[in-house]
Amino acid sequence: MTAAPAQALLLASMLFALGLLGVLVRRNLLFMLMSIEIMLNAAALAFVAAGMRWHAADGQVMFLMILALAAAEAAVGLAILLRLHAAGRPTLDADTGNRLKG
Amino acid sequence: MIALYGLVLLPLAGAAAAWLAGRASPRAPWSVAIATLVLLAGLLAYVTHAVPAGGGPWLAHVSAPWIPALGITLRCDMDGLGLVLLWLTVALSFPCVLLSSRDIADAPGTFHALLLATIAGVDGVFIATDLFLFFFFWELMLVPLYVLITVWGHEDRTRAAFKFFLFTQGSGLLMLLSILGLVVVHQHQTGVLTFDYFTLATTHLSPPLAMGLMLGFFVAFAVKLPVVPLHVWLPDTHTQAPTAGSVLLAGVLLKTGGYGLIRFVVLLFPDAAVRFAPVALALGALGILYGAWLALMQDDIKRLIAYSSVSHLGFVLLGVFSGSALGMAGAVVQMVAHGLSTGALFVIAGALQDRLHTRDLRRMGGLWPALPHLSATGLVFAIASLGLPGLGNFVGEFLVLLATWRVSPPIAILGAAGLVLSALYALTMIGRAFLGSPPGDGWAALPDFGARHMTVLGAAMALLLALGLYPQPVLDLSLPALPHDAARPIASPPVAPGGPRP
Amino acid sequence: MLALLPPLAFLPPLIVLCPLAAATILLLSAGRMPAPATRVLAAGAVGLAAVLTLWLAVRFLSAPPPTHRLDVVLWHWLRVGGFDARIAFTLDPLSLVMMLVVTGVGFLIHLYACGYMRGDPDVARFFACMTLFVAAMLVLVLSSDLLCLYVGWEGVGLCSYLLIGFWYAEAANGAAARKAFIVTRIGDAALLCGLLLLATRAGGLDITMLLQPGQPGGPVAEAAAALLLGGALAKSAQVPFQIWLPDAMAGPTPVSALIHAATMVTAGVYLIARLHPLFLAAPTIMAATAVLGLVTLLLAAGSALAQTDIKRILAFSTISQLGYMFLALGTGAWGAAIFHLVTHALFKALLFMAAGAVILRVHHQQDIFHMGGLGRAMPGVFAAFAAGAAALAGLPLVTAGFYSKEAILQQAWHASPLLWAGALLGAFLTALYISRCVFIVFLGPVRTAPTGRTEASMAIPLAGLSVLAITGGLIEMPDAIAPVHLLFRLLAPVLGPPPAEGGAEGGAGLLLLTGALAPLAGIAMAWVLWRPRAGTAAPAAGELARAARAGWGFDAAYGLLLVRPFLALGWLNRRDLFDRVPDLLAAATRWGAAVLGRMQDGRVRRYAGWIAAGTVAALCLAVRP
Amino acid sequence: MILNAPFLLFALVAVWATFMVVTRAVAIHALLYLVVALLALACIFDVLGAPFAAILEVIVYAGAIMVLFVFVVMMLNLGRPDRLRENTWITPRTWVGPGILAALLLAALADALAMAPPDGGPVVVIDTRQVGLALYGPYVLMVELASFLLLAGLVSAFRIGRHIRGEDAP
Repeated sequence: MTAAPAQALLLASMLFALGLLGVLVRRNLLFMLMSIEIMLNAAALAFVAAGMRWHAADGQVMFLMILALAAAEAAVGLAILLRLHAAGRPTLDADTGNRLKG
Repeated sequence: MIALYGLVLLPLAGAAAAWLAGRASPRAPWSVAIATLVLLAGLLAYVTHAVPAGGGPWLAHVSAPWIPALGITLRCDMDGLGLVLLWLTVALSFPCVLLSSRDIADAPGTFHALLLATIAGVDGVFIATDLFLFFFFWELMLVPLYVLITVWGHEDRTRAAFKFFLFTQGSGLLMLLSILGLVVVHQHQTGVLTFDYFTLATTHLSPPLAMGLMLGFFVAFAVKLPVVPLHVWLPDTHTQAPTAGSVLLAGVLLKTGGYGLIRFVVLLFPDAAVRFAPVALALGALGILYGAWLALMQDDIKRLIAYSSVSHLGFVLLGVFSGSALGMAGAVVQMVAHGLSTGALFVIAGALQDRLHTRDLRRMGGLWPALPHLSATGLVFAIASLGLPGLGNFVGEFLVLLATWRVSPPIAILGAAGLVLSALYALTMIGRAFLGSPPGDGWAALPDFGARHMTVLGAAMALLLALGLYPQPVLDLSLPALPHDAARPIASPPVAPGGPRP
Repeated sequence: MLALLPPLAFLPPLIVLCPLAAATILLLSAGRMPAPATRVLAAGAVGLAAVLTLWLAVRFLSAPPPTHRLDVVLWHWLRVGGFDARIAFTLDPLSLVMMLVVTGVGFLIHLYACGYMRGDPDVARFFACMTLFVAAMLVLVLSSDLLCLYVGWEGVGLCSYLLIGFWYAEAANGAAARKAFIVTRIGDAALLCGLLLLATRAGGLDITMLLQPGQPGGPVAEAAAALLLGGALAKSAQVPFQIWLPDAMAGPTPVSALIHAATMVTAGVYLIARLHPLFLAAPTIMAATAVLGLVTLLLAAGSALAQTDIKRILAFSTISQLGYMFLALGTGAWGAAIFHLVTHALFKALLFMAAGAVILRVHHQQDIFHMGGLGRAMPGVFAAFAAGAAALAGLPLVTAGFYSKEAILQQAWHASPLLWAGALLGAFLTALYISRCVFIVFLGPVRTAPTGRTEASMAIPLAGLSVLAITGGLIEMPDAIAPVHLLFRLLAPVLGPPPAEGGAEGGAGLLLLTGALAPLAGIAMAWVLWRPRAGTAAPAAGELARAARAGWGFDAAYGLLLVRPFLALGWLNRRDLFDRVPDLLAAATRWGAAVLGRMQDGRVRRYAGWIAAGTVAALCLAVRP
Repeated sequence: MILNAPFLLFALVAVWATFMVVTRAVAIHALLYLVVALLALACIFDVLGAPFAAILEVIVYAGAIMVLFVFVVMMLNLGRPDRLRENTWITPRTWVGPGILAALLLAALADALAMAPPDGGPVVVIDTRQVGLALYGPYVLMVELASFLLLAGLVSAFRIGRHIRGEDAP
């Protein structure tokens, strides 16, 4: 089996672009958070692919870091989301975020 | 001659005194301003008198170091052109203060201080020969006037003042760039960093560079003069300014544009100016016709006079770029005559506004029986404005047209056509304001011009008449002194040595 | 003779100064002077000028200087850049004749105005302008420098403006005054261009210098002559500038008599006569002058025939008579033109003043069809008007107008029989329209009863001018009647030797006879058409009469072709096109601010979008530099 | 370059599942597709010779984080109105701008990848030991920082979610 870092990077690019599409298109905060998870994963894939190309463990170290970041982001983001929902914004519309008052 | 500094410092000191006096009593600043102007006239008379006879075209010099590291000095020189315009400034300052500013109610101290500061700036512009110092004075006369308009102007003053400031400041920036460019080029050539007018005049410039630098100066002065596509600030500003501001603007500040064109465009870049002359002549003719045409269409009397200014100053542009002594002399006479006649017209328009609380010609008419003296003076100055021979304006216009005819008869014909239009708007203004029957049921008792107004305006009329019938002293003085003898764009005619001076 | 010279040089400026001083005093008094003093001052000043002019004339003619001219340089006016102009006077026979007309007729009219303007509250303003006019006119005829002449030229225009609009409360009067000034100003601009051309060529505008023999002809001379002709046409109300004069009748009648009949309108004739060598070098322009004169003469005579307002009849008549003068100038008959100028000044001033006397007596009624039978109520005025009318019609042998018109007809015949025929037709029409006026106004049934009396100060000038209008022609007669050539011989040093007449050949006599018969035919025809009969007379109806009454539609055409488009365009642009440019810049800035501002509206997705866009842009730049 | 079949298969699954995540109107459907995508990604990691990363992806991502999402979705109590609203929000027009932008990004990235040197070497498995050595060798400081980050996330989430019930009451 041959390694194909270019293909992996291409896959990462496609996932990243899809994630971006999701962030830009969806108005629901929950879907935006999911899209962000996708983008983070795409980045992680790129790191891993790069690590494979150079036969180094650094790529996977970076993946671990991204994992930690994603965990923290998901925790805080979901907490805020719940909070907004509880504060009377049941639609979770991101476009109403510019109305600074609940 | 150290007295040249006095011409600037005296009004500045007067400004400070007026401001302080304003805190004591509301009438005091007016007296202080009058006293300052009297002293200034005396000082100018002394300067005129002290000029050595036959001492060359430059009449007085003074210089002192300012910022030696940058080659900036406090250098002032005066020639006949400067002297004539200084006298015009002093002469027009009197009506400003005597007739228009006595009844200023809010903050009279500040008002007179700003007025005197403007006069100081104008005086400085007419004598400074260090380019940095010149630019300094150029800005000095702008800012106080801006404040005058913003605070004491009429209903739409903020917008008008802002427009005035943007146009003048923006074009002033171009001039600053040109000044710096010239200085840098000169430093490259000689290794000497200097802002001195006489030294910079010797800089050798390639034709495109000279044209570019000249255009920077030209735009600044063209805005001030104003030349037609750049005139749009003027009607608004003149209309909205307080009467004293209008008089000072029309009478004196516009002249700094004409002065700058002669001193810094034509004399500093003689070759570029010759190449640019066709464009400038066309702009001048355009200005004459366009200004007159629009003046005819105005309902606001101050706007009408403002557009007539645009038309009159088109002649100045023609004269300056006609490239002959004749045209220069005509331009200077035209500037002086325009200052007197249009200044007086603004006094009259301001007086009308004070009495009727409108500037709208559609709401005037039949004022002659109610205000015979005011109407008569209005008629007289309107006639001067339309260029009746025997009054100063005609001399200027004729000399300019003659000089233009030598260069380009079609342009001169267009200029002469402007005289027809000037008659049209001047007489229309008179007809609509003073003649005919009053709107509604006649005018209630209106206060006519008193002795003070009649005396001052009569003096202006006498000056115009003198300028129209015996302009030789002004003509002799009006030829600008050249920065150096190498380039002689003007065929200097024999000037009568020691001729009489005003 | 030498002892006489210094005071002689002193006289012309003094004569100008008399009315000028009166005008200055009247202006400065600002109406505070009592009315009688005003009248005495004005009439006295002009009278003094007339007396001094007479004295000057006597001395000048009894002991003429060897060159027949006297130069008085007052001061250098402009001397700069190779151009030199002086305020200077030249007294020569031509200016002497003009001075005599101006001061003489001027004095009589001032005298008349003392009566006419009695009771007007603004009499000081009136006399100030009148005396100022006399001064300006004297400057005009005396100047030895064209630029100085131009001062007088515009000065009389200004006074004309002020006096036409004298009764300013009526808006129409102001409009008429403005129209007069603007139309003549167009001509003045042309004249100014002519001066510029001449000054550029010669370096100065001294008339003697300009007229030195050996001036080149060609296109430059043609252009200069054309431009000067433009000025003259406008001032003298010739086609195509004639439209201002009928409206100018809005002014008081003495003004019409002095300015719009006797003096100012003849300034164009004087100018061309004065500069005739220039015109001789431009044959095309000469021909144009003659043709325009003829056209004017016929058109105006036709218009006069259809008018109903007595002053407008006289105004069109003035235009027509000035057409005779231009015809004469165009054919090179300078002396004849000046001769007609003089006689016309006499009889037309007379006609106007008589008409003014009539108008005062019939309560400011000016429509001739509301007058009638006035001859019985005011025989003196009738006699004066009849004398003037006879002179205008050119009643053979007994009137001044006959001799001057005869001189022009003679000259026209020599230039072209066609011109002569036109002029003859004009003479017929002249007699026709003025007889119509006389018959309708003074004969027949009374329609408006006159009241009051014509006071002495008005009657005396009428009498004096009546005598002059009858006898004034005797100074110059055709050879076929009597070889009297006082005027032509006097003017010869300026205008060249008088033209040779047809001589003893039978042609001259025949011409004379034809010229004498034409007015008689006109009067006879007028008698047939408008002789006094019972019933009411009415103005002619019909298309032709209406067109003639409206001055052949020149006003309407100019309004439609020039004034309206000009004003309409101006109205469209009254807010100043260029003023929109900064507004446009401001709008662009505001729009840009709005667009950029919308980028930061607090919507997370937009922010994300902009971040992504920026990333893409940066990436593209980084990948493909 | 020879495309190997497992990679291609997993890649196709990952892209398809991701696309479904972005386009679903029902949150729980999207979430399940996301789990699918993550599992496909884990397989790809394994194919690329990173078994440790693959295992962590399954345990932490598809396991822990996704469970968190599921909990939240359950707490939000979403229903039919939410689904309909999602459908009104996702109109064809809203796709135009983001679609162009995403396409541009993809094009730019692909363009950049085309310039990268090809590499056909064999896949070398990097096992847990090597990762662990790197993690606690040169990257030890970063591990500490990650722990700070997680702690901060924990505290923030706790603080934010604490008084939901209490403030809910009017």
